[in-house]
Amino acid sequence: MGKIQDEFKIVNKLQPTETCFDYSIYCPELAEITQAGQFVHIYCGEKTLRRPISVCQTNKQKGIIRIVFEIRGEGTLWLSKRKKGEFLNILGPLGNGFPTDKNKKALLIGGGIGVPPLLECSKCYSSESSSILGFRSQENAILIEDFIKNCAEVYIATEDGTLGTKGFVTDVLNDLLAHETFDVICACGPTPMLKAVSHAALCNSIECFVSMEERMACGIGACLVCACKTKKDGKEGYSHVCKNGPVFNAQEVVW
Amino acid sequence: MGKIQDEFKIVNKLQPTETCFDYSIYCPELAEITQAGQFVHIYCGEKTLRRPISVCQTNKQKGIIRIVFEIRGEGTLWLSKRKKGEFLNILGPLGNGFPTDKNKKALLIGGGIGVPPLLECSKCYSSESSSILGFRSQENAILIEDFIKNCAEVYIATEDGTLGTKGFVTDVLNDLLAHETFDVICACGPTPMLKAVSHAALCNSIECFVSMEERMACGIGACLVCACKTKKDGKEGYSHVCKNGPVFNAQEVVW
Amino acid sequence: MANLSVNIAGVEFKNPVITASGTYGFGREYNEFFPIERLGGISCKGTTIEVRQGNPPPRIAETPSGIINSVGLQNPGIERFIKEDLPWLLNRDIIVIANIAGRTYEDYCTAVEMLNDTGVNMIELNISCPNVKEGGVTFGTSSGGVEKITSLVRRVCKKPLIVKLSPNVTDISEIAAAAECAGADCISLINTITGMRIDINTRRPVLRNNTGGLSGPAVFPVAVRMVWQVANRVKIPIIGMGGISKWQDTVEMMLAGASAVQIGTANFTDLYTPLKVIEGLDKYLEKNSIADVNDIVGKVDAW
Amino acid sequence: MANLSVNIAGVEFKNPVITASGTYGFGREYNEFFPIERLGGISCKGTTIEVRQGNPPPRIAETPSGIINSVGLQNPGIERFIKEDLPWLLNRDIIVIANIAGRTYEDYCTAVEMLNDTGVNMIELNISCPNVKEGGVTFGTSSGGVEKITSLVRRVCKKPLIVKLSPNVTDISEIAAAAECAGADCISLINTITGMRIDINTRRPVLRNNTGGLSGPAVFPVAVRMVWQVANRVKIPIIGMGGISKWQDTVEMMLAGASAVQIGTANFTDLYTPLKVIEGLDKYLEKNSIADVNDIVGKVDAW
Ligand SMILES: Cc1cc2nc3c(=O)[nH]c(=O)nc-3n(C[C@H](O)[C@H](O)[C@H](O)COP(=O)(O)OP(=O)(O)OC[C@H]3O[C@@H](n4cnc5c(N)ncnc54)[C@H](O)[C@@H]3O)c2cc1C
Ligand SMILES: Cc1cc2nc3c(=O)[nH]c(=O)nc-3n(C[C@H](O)[C@H](O)[C@H](O)COP(=O)(O)OP(=O)(O)OC[C@H]3O[C@@H](n4cnc5c(N)ncnc54)[C@H](O)[C@@H]3O)c2cc1C
Ligand SMILES: Cc1cc2nc3c(=O)[nH]c(=O)nc-3n(C[C@H](O)[C@H](O)[C@H](O)COP(=O)(O)O)c2cc1C
Ligand SMILES: Cc1cc2nc3c(=O)[nH]c(=O)nc-3n(C[C@H](O)[C@H](O)[C@H](O)COP(=O)(O)O)c2cc1C
Ligand code: FES
Ligand code: FES
Repeated sequence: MGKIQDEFKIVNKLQPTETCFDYSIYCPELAEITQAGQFVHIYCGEKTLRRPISVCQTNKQKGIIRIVFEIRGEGTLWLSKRKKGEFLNILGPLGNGFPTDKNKKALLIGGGIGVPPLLECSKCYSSESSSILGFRSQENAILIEDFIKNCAEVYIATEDGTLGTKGFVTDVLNDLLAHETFDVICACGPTPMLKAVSHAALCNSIECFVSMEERMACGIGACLVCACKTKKDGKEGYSHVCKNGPVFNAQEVVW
Repeated sequence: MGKIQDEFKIVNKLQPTETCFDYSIYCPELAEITQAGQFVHIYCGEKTLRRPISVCQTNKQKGIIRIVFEIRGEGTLWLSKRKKGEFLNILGPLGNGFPTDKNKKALLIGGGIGVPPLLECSKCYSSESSSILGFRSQENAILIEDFIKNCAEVYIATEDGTLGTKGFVTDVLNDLLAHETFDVICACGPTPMLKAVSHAALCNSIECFVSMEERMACGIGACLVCACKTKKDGKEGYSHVCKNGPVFNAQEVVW
Repeated sequence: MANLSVNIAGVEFKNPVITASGTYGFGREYNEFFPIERLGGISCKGTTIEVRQGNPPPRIAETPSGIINSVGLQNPGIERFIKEDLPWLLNRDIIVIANIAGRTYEDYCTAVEMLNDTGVNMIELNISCPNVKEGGVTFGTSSGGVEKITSLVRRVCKKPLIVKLSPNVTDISEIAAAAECAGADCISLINTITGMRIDINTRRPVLRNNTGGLSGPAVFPVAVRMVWQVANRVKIPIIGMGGISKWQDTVEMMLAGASAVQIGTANFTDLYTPLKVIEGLDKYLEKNSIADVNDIVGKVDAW
Repeated sequence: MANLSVNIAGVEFKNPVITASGTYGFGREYNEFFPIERLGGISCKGTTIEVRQGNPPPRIAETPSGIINSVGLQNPGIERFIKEDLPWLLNRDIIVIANIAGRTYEDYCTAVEMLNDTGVNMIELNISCPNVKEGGVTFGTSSGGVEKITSLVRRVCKKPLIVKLSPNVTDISEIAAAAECAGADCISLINTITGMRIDINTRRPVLRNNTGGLSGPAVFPVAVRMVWQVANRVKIPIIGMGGISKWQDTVEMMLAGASAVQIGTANFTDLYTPLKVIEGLDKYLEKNSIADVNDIVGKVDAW
């Protein structure tokens, strides 16, 4: 079983916030094989390029994958206008997911629309795992209930303090690492956040994986557009987010 | 009151044949001023160019115009997928209509998708007026009932003989002109048909008006792309279908 | 409200939005929808000293996000333009750019001389129209040709002179430099890129002229690149065009180096485009606390 | 079923659909979706004698009906290509075209010599890649440059030689004639048209390389025109590309004069495009009772 490009049906559509959408898509073939942290590449109307969206959750029993996305431009705007019952042309599952391990205690750190890609992840580590979710404001907060179901603790940070701690996920992170330890950190969000998380993990000698974003074309490793500078065996070079990532060992990324 | 470009609602959608659609659009401003033979220019999805479609009928009381069109390519395909209740961006009314006159006995000759532009016309000449409608086959026949309501006689010709006379409208025309006379002929359809009709009209000394087609951009006479060769005062030159037409005196057209 | 007015070669436009030559006639038709005085300027249909019939139809075909046209300079001739169309335009509060073309150097000079004593605000030399066999494009595709026609015209021209460039060249900045060096007051670009479509059923080119000029959103990235390259080369102001269909495109074009823009094909899609662009531009400036539209010209921060 | 096979410079393709260099890697990734043996051929990612990192990201931006890219020839070097990628490809029943680029004449010649004794079926000279500073595009934009590089390579090349042309030139047919005259066995065109996008919020070019190459449906009419012009000028076969996204485009390109086509950007939109094109082409021929696809090549009936 491998990657697929096909039409799949939207079986449920939710809109958790004004600009954020939550689709359940019926695609047993994909649900069967998708790993936490992998993404799909979605055809968006008349656009030449597909749009990469992480799989937020998979349900093998029901044959469903869930994606949660935010309107950012023309492609995601088109996507947000689809209705329940319509079909989406989806290519997936793509990329490498997080190296999950039921025996490891993980700390999941998500910022904004970087939160959804971590949800599936939260089920795949030990039950002692926790998460830190950061949002601009209370009204942008998403998926908190879902994370609470899967995690020992869920810490929230909002930039304006309307929910949880006022500040950034990294503020919460530094406090937390002062008195608790984790086997692994998995993070997804804006690059400056990932960089800071990666730094904190290094200082605390915790293994750390980050999910990177880069503009894509093919999505499968053939066109080399989605370059991300990485360092392996001391040598810098370009890795490709769609094939070698989106999840990278944080210490390999050249920030 | 002049031309308008605005969004108007589709209030009724019918599909008389497999590839032909019949929309009623609520637009009192347009219905009020549109003349028989004028057209509207419709924005079709992401297409750079609008598509010209003749107004088939206007109902001032209800504020409705009716358009009937056939799927020919990507633009009309998009148009055919619109649903009742959706809005269309319409520019109109454009061009010059037929020089209608309640005192004149007209013969209306339509071929295929050239039939709809003549319907409004059929109400605007004397009640003795007749029409000849030509189709490929019975299954392509449209608007016959509507013409019967307005005309003294409605003659039908189909290429395969499945309805009415077997053959072309021009066959019927030649028979008809042998024993009946008309003040004016109004025709719309494929260019070879218009040319033949124009010739027959000339031979029988009947005034003749034809509705021409040409690819358009602006639709209002500014860009000069919709050129049609005409002869005025013995001098040949290009007229413009969107502004000087679509209805031309058949004897002015250089075929 | 931010200042939207721009000054190009001494000519004051109330805003940087001009409608492009050949797409807007002489303004009358569009004036039925809104007062064209709301535009910064209008570049009139290309005119020649003689009356021209233009090319046989079909003259237009659609392409992905664009069109190709082969109108071929159909126009009533400069004399009738001056007599019949110009007075109406000059009665309006709008900058009027006469766009001229010709077959020979003398044609261009004669045309300019005819316009010198009219109220036309600027003259735009179309040395880049790809739809006429003689002259036209040949002047526009070598720096020697551009330099010669520009300097000859410059000598007789009493109005600010815009030279409009063809994108169908290897090195646009070299051509622009030739025009500047020969005395152009302003560069406008891009004219259309030569293209072709074939009907696969009839096997005939869709355009009766076989080829035509590509315009519309499809060419926008090429236009931005060329404006940027030219802005890096010349000191005279640039009027940018090619595929602009929304206010964002106008901002992009101005950041690339254009002091004003022209909008052509987008008028066919939505005739309110120029007004929407002016409005969007104003809001963008306001939102970004930019007091003067001139402050974004050429302000791309290249890597 | 009509005959779909075409013979180009002695090389037999089972059908005229080839995937375009740089968009299809070395075929492995797409082979996970369908056996790439169903394609007529594959033009491999452009390779150079040395390993290349390519340009910094972002390397891609979307444009109306197109994209601009600035990958900049990231590749593992010819040696690794020959050792690691080629054997896999040669095990498949598909025509393999090696696409090579270089900084100097010697680079090209060395690269060709390295490929001479491999099983590669044809060599495509990319003298038109706009995304590298030295060499690359400079060879491709003057007929002198094209003639020199082609004849130098021709002397050492033991394989059928395709010269791939840049569309960023004033007169494409002159360039094509230079390649033919210098011994090219085939012309392929078009490579990408240089374009640019600017982010109006950050004021930075979207591509880290400032400019990139435009491809996709937007360029299709330009590609058709250039293929037609070249077909009118040279006698050697042409591989047409640029914006092909459906079978209709392929028919159009072949009518214009292409003996085969390459498909690039459309693979990103729908990776089944090449298969759909092959199927559509076959049906078109059948429907029109054309027994052999070669019978439509160059059969446009120009006005
Ligand atoms: C591996 C991966 C997983 C992602 N998962 C999610 C997710 O689960 N939910 C979600 O809301 N968003 C996710 N994104 C970001 C999402 O892909 C972009 O928001 C989206 O592509 C924007 O498209 P647009 O047409 O709305 O924006 P536009 O700005 O109009 O897009 C223009 C072009 O830029 C690209 N682009 C713009 N922003 C990004 C970006 N941040 N990353 C990559 N390409 C971009 C687009 O794909 C398109 O090609 C993910 C990105 C990557 C790379
Ligand atoms: C004045 C006028 C009135 C018309 N009235 C009707 C009508 O009432 N009902 C109806 O079904 N059709 C009518 N047509 C024809 C209709 O405009 C075309 O069928 C339609 O434009 C095809 O668009 P498309 O995208 O489906 O086809 P495509 O072939 O994909 O269109 C490609 C381009 O060619 C143009 N084009 C293609 N065929 C024609 C044509 N016959 N005339 C003008 N432009 C064309 C399109 O507008 C578009 O710009 C009329 C045409 C004109 C000029
Ligand atoms: C139908 C049409 C006619 C044109 N006629 C002229 C002309 O007469 N003179 C000229 O300089 N440019 C002419 N142009 C080119 C435009 O002025 C403009 O340079 C080009 O279309 C690119 O801009 P756009 O993409 O906004 O249309 C014409 C363009 C079109 C579409
Ligand atoms: C991402 C990308 C990378 C490319 N790399 C190469 C290359 O290495 N060598 C080359 O000759 N052409 C390269 N091209 C150009 C294509 O082969 C082709 O000429 C061009 O994209 C036009 O075709 P299309 O519109 O079908 O994509 C590349 C194009 C793209 C989009
Ligand atoms: S998107 Fe093509 S290699 Fe990553
Ligand atoms: S379509 Fe512009 S003049 Fe007729």
